[in-house]
Amino acid sequence: MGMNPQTINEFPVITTRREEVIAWGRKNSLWPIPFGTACCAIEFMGAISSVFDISRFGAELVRFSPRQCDLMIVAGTITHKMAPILKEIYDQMSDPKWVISMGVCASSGGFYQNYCTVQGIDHLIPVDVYIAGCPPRPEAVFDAVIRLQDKLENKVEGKIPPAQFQAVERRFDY
Amino acid sequence: MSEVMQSQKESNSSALSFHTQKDRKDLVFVNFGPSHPATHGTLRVLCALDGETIVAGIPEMGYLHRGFEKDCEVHPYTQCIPYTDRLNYLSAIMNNVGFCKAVETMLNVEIPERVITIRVLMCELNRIIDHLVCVGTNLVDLGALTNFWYAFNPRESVYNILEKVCGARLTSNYIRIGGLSRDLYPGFETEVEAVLDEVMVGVEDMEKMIENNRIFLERTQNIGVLSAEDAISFGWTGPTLRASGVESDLRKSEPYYGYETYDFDIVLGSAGDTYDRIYVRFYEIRESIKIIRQALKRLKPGPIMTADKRVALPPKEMTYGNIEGLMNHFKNIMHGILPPMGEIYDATEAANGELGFHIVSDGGKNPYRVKCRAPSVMNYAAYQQLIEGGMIADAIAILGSINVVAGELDR
Amino acid sequence: MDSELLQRVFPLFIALALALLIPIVFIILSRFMGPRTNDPVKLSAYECGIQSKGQVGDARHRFNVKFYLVAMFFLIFDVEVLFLFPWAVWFQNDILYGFVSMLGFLGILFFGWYYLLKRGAFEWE
Amino acid sequence: MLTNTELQEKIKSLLPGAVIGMTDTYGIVDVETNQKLPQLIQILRDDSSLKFDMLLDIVGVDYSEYPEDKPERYGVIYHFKSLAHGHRLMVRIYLDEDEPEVGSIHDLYKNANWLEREVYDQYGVKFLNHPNLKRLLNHVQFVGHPLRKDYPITREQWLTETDDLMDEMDVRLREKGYR
Repeated sequence: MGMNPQTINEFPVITTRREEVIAWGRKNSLWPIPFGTACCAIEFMGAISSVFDISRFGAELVRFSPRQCDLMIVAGTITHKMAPILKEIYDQMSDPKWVISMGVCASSGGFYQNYCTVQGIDHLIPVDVYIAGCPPRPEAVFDAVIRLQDKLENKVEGKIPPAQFQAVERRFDY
Repeated sequence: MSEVMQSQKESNSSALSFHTQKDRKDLVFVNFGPSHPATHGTLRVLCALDGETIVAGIPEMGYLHRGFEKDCEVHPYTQCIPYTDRLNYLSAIMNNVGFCKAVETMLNVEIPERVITIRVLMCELNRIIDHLVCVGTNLVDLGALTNFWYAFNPRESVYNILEKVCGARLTSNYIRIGGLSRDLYPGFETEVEAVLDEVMVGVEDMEKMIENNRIFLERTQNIGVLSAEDAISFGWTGPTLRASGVESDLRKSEPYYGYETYDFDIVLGSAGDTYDRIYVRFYEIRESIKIIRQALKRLKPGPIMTADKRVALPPKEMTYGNIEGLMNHFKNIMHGILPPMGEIYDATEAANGELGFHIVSDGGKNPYRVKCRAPSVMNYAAYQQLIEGGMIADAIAILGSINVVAGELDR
Repeated sequence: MDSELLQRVFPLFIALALALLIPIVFIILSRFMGPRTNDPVKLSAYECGIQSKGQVGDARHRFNVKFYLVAMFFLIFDVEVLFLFPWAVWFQNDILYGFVSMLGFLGILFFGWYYLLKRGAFEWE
Repeated sequence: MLTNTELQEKIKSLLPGAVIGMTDTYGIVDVETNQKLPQLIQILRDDSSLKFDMLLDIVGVDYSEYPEDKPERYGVIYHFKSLAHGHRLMVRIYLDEDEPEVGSIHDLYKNANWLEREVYDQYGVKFLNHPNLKRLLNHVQFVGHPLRKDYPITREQWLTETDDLMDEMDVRLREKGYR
């Protein structure tokens, strides 16, 4: 955003690049589709309610149709019976789309290491931000939304770990 | 004149209903599916719709089957308690109490007076927030969005208390076998009093909103009616059964933890429709507030863990003081709690109904088999009979009123 | 079109132009700027997450006639309310004439409404 | 409210040959029966002095690794409660290993349909003349019965395509008179 204070009062114009304007527009209107299945969904409802208000970050309207959303918040355990449904809805979302994996169960299967729980939704869909906690406090959900907003604007110095720490593409061994 | 009009109405309504013989091609098949605002994320019904009325509905469950019973078989008893938190995650402490009470009965452990009072108090507090979430989301599904905040604001203040007491808002993991994990913080009583008034304000606001709101009355009165015999045959317990007019409450019929000494009464509905199920919950919140006020008066200082050596860890000075304390501490930690070999079925009155635990113990550290009798399974089993013949908008109202919590439904 | 009349009507043309311009600009902008991937799964019908392989019905069916009738009733009475707006604006100039004329208009439609009520067209069963 | 001892005598005399053993587990009468289970439960429900009108739960147990040896490998335990009189009852039956099957009681209690499907899903116990014995909790492409002791806990099985439930829908529509 080229905006030097001297010239601002003569001719109030801000010079910027197209991507930054688009990123600024997207950042403040991330409409979430709450893919809530378990306890994290109840905590996400707490995050939506007026005490902790997620609409302070632009994620106001909770839509339930994938066509009108650009941010999918997977809140709760994803079991093997739910996996194709999650994949289907993620595919049906309109671009550009991001995914926040809320809670340990969605991020890594949590303490359900058994025959019927997907050990982390990154087996199914690319995830942008993970939130730890079972269930995470609403402030943790807002931190994830802010972190996603920074990622949107590529202002990610120091927040995203360097390449060698990033998750290697997982191989299924079933 | 009226007969003519009446007969015309019959012919008129038959003229209006276009398809005389039933034909499958006129049905629209719709998935009222797992990811839908009204199905709380994990319930699915395949509906055959003729216009707006549901002709046939096939409910499906199992989308949140997380293997609770298999996990309990590979964890010692104390480590099973966090799993029970996630059964009915709207009222987590009630599941802990249900599980720990079953194990304590098996071990025949004597728990101190203060622990019993705190357990009753915490169970009633959890019953309030369970009913608040159920009624709040049910009214949101009917379109009354403001009730969501009337219900959730007092609930947040209850969560503040729960977080101060046991460290977590939702999954409290507060009860241990033989007692509690930590004592109440000082100033607990005054804060609970303030929160109870806040809950009453929220409940009255909600009731003022819906009491003579014609849309609400039209959409809930005699919608999803279940007669008393059907409710019993479906195994319904709790507020849904009491809404059908059957007086059955474990706290009265098989009292535990001194419930017979508290004075509260059972709330009964009459018609067994969605309206009754919502209002039974409103009045049960008032009964729970009465119980909490009486329990607060009975709170006396005392130990929060039983003195029974098989279950409780010895106090720290004993552990570091002498060898017996150290051995006892070591044995409890390493070998865990060893209930005698045998089977038990123990039930408590949870928010949705009778929450029973059938535990098979083989004398070892891990439970051999734990089966949780979840009231939501019975509520959802009746869903097919409730929605067929009604409109799809009624199906949403009915689903909200039977309060199916996916955690305990699919275990 | 003398200039005085043009003067009064000109804001209307501006509003009309804006109303047409803004959607067209947005459609063109989103066509160029928005990323777009049209794979078959994305374009399939949204069935709450279930892969609908065509056997889940589409809406091209013979429907009960009551839906069509209700739409007709709504249309009639909505247009009736529509005519009330200009009348309400003009109503102050000549109260007696305005009242009597609207009474006639509403009266006719009232008979239609009463006939439908008695005919039982509003019962939704 | 019959006491447990009266309850035991009453049940013994109900259906000769149906009751094998009678114990008392933590205050609840525990009746062991053989394959005459549906008839016994029918009587238990309709008998005026017993009137067990509520089926609380059906629990499957795999006794293969149980230290105390049981007559057969699989146990199915029915929990009953009488709302009128307030007493409770456990009816249990042991089923052998290779093809465990028992008569279905879905026509006596309305929730038995789903509870039996769950026991079939988790343990593979077949319920004879059950209208729709399908998996309830696990997905349709799941192979094996997970709660058996020999099923390893971490063996995951992926689902590629959700069940479209049209087979159940056809049956239901035919019941409703749609061709």
